[in-house]
Amino acid sequence: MAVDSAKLIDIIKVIADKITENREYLTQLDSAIGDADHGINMSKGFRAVVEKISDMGEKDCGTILKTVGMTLVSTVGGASGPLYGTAFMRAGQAVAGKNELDFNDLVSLMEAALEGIKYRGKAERGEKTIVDALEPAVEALKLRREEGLETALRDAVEEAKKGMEYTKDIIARKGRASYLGERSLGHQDPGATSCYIMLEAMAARLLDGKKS
Amino acid sequence: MAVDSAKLIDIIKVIADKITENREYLTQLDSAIGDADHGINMSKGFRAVVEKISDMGEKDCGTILKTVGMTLVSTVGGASGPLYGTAFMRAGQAVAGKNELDFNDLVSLMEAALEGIKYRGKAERGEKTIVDALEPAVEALKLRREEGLETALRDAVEEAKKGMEYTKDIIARKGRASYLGERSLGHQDPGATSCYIMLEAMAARLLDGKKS
Amino acid sequence: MKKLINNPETVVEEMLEGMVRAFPQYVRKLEGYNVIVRADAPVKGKVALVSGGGSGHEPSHAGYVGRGMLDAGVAGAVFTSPTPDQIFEAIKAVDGGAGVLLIIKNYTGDVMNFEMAREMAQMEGIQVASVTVNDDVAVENSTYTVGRRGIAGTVFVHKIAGAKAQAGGMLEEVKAVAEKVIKNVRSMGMALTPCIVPAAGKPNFTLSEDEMEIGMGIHGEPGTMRTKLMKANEVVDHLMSKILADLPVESGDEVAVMVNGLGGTPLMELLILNRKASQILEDKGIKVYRTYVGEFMTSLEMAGASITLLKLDDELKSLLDAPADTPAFKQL
Amino acid sequence: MKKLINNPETVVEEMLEGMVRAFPQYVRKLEGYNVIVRADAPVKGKVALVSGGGSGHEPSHAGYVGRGMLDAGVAGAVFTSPTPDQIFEAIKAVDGGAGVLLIIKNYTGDVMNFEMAREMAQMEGIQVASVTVNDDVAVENSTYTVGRRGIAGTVFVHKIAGAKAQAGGMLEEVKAVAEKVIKNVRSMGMALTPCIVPAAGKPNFTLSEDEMEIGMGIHGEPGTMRTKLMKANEVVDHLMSKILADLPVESGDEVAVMVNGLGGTPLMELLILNRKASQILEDKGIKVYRTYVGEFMTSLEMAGASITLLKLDDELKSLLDAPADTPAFKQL
Ligand SMILES: Nc1ncnc2c1ncn2[C@@H]1O[C@H](COP(=O)(O)OP(=O)(O)O)[C@@H](O)[C@H]1O
Ligand SMILES: Nc1ncnc2c1ncn2[C@@H]1O[C@H](COP(=O)(O)OP(=O)(O)O)[C@@H](O)[C@H]1O
Ligand SMILES: [Mg+2]
Ligand SMILES: [Mg+2]
Ligand SMILES: [Mg+2]
Ligand SMILES: [Mg+2]
Repeated sequence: MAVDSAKLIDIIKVIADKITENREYLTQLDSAIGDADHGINMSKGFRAVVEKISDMGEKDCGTILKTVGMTLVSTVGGASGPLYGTAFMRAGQAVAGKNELDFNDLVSLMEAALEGIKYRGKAERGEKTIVDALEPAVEALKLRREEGLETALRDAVEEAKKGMEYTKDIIARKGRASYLGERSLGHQDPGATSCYIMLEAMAARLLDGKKS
Repeated sequence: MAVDSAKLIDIIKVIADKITENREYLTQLDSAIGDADHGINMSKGFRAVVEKISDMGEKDCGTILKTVGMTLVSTVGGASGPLYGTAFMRAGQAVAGKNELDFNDLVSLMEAALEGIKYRGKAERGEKTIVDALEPAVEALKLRREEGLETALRDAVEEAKKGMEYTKDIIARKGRASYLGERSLGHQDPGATSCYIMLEAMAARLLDGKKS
Repeated sequence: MKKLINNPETVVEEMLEGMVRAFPQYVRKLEGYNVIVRADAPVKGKVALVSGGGSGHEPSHAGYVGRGMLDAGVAGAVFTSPTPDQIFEAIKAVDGGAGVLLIIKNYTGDVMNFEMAREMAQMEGIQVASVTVNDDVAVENSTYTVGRRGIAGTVFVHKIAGAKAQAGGMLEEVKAVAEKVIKNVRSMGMALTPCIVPAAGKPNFTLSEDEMEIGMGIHGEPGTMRTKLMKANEVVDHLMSKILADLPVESGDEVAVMVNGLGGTPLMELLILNRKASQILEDKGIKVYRTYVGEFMTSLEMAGASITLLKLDDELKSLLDAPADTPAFKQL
Repeated sequence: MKKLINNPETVVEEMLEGMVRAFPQYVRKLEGYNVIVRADAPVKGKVALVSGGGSGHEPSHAGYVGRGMLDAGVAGAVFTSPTPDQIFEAIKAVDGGAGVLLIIKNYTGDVMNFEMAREMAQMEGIQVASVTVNDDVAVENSTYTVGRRGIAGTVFVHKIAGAKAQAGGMLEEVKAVAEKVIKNVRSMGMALTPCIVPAAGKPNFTLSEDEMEIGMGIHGEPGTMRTKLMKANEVVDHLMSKILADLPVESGDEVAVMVNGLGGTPLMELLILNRKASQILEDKGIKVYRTYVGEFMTSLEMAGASITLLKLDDELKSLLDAPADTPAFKQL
């Protein structure tokens, strides 16, 4: 794998498209256990991101990722803005100055993103948040690192999906859904869902052309 | 005719009964061109009146009528409270100190009541108010005075009724209905209606036993 | 009917008790009467101001009782003028020897009840004057009618006449400045929804989901027109054009603005209305001297608003600026 | 959706413009940001207070910007926390060299966005402290959850910390007294109707004609129970018993009371609620030192109310008594 700035921008645009496609779906999930704005906030944020990074092809990958993070932070609002914003900013720091990313860089930036979210949100796995999708994905990526990009990435997406689905079975302990207590059971977490959607979009674009 | 204090109290109770019977009807008329409270206010007032005068049999007729007026004034509120209140208070002044009322007294007290309403409300005939029922009645009473109580009274009630019905054909110039302008056309005035109801009740009781 | 009440028959009494319990430093209630007076009434040597009307217009009128505004607020039944005996008690309780000014809103019932109370007080030798507020330009004023209704502009009469009295003005002077306000104040309102009088239990009229009523009175009296919903800016355009057609203001003049919510409209919307009102005045070169945005003269939980303009001169400005300290209107 | 607005996308900007046009003597807006600051900001040498949150809670937060309360109010989208860059601009604009206290309501989004803004400001060498208000007893507080929400009790934090800062308190002192308020304040709310976020165009939940929700949050978050309509007294009984179970007050103690309308409930009903709240406190021998009745922390046009109790000591009393002069909160 070799991702240069142009390709990175391309991947982020694909992520943005997927988030926009799922605007209603994410909002609907949030209306069950939150305040019905997750899809609205996220798509607003990624619309701004696409505008900001479209002509950043000359910049290094770290700068691009940091710009994504800062843009999300300043446009999304609510809980997901600072969370995803911090994730992208930390990811950018992890690959600061690089004009091309390899598989190892991908692992580092994903680790940094996860750390950023956990630092910002103080959530652990099992609390019905983004972490429930992201942490298993990052672990799979590290665990399968030896087996190469394709296997590792497919496994990571698979684990994210499982984590997202698992959020149906647990009680929310963090975020707005936690006020619901027991009543949050049975509902899939919007943030874990948007996280899965983003990972899947990224993987699909990275593996483009590879047989699935 | 000879009305002593006991009989006067009796007549007022009959009037009170009739107003209470027509509570919904009067309110409904007021809801079309006013604020839907005429029947409510009037029956509240007459309930208080009956309580106040029930054991005033020892008092003179003037005092009883003044008490009715003061009670209406302090319980009815809105426009009709001061109007009917003033009418009864003036009526009481007109027969102050008398223990028995004859036909001439009736005419004077009715004249005084009319004057009281016109003084208080500054309305002329044709403005869609109580005056449209009361003034023709008082005029008939005076005009037919020579022909005796029965004819005069029947005629007065007849004229009040005509006046009340006439209010349907005219535009309100006084009171809350006047804000409606043209749109007040076609609706019968609640105050003219309560006035007719009271006159009719009084006449019926005065002519009790007489062939109709 | 969704209301936080206990009993439709006792809303006024319970509300007044709630008020006295909330603001004992400002007001007390006359035992046996629905009358709220200044805690320190009567204020010796000061002209006393008595206002009042039906209940359901809170904070009008008792909310304006206090230093620099009213001495008494008389509360009738919901949307029904108080009776003369109540007003008479108020007059007696607040007269500090310098006379009493009655501030009446121009409704037949209010006018007659206050007038009777005045007669009663005068028979007892109390000096009483009165003014009648008629700021609502929604209603045609002609010699054939009872004239315009009194609505939110009344609050400016309370404020300015109250300041004059607080400053030691004589009864005639206080009355004169109240009349100056009345001459220079115009209002107009509109509603998105009706309201429910507790004793009635149901709305007196209906508006469908896409309708509004322009020129609405504060007791749900019909307005000048029923229209499809308009945007906030169009609503303001309409109200302001009616007001400005009636009030002789021109470029260079100064006005006070009141954007008044009718009870169910949130402050966010009132501020959006004020934005447009202020823009219109700016475009005409009329200077906004002070603005009041909030709930001053309501109709229970009705959604809607009114706009009031008061044309100012130096005297009115300095009285408007004077401090006031009442439960519902404070100015430092 | 019956609202006096022009465009759901621009309600916040238009509202803020309406506010600045109404109250230029108190506030100005930071160009390019949805931030309202004191007209005279930064006040040299004074600790500055910054509060904020989603819009739709008017007069919170910008309505409390002025002498004796806040230096800045940051307005997010309706019911959505403002972003760190907005908060950061507010901090920079009001820092008068004595440091800045952030007053945060305990919602995940608010906490994180304010925290990031604080990090940004600290990187620029500005001294920033923060407190988090969590007065809503409707939500269980346990180690497993994010803790209680912040609702109307926040206004007491604004008032008292604002008075301390105005009096020249140092950042640590202002923070300490804010924390004392937070420790001693409890609230709980209920709703009769939902509200409509303009951008959504429809209510986020429904309540039938005979239902109410007890323990409602200020963004329409679910409460502790949905019940049949209750009388005002029963509602107050319920809210007060939850509050008093959590707040350690006993006979002889003094409290401040706030009866807060959520936007669609008229003052008449709030006063009726206060009557009962005051009776309950009286029965328990708890003295009401001051009462506030009105709209302080709303949820758009939601019908409903919250009750807040603040347990007082001499320090809190004297700071509560201090004058304040802001568009929405004035005290002489
Ligand atoms: N402390 C946290 N850590 C990680 N994720 C969180 C945390 N709190 C909330 N979230 C995520 O944020 C999502 C909600 O985001 P969003 O609806 O945009 O914010 P808000 O709750 O402020 O409206 C939740 O579904 C959850 O996944
Ligand atoms: N100026 C007036 N003179 C005589 N009668 C009047 C006058 N104004 C109003 N009325 C009468 O009062 C009636 C309404 O009374 P009511 O509904 O009790 O008072 P309000 O209009 O204050 O609610 C009208 O139908 C009309 O007959
Ligand atoms: Mg959400
Ligand atoms: Mg009527
Ligand atoms: Mg009436
Ligand atoms: Mg949100």
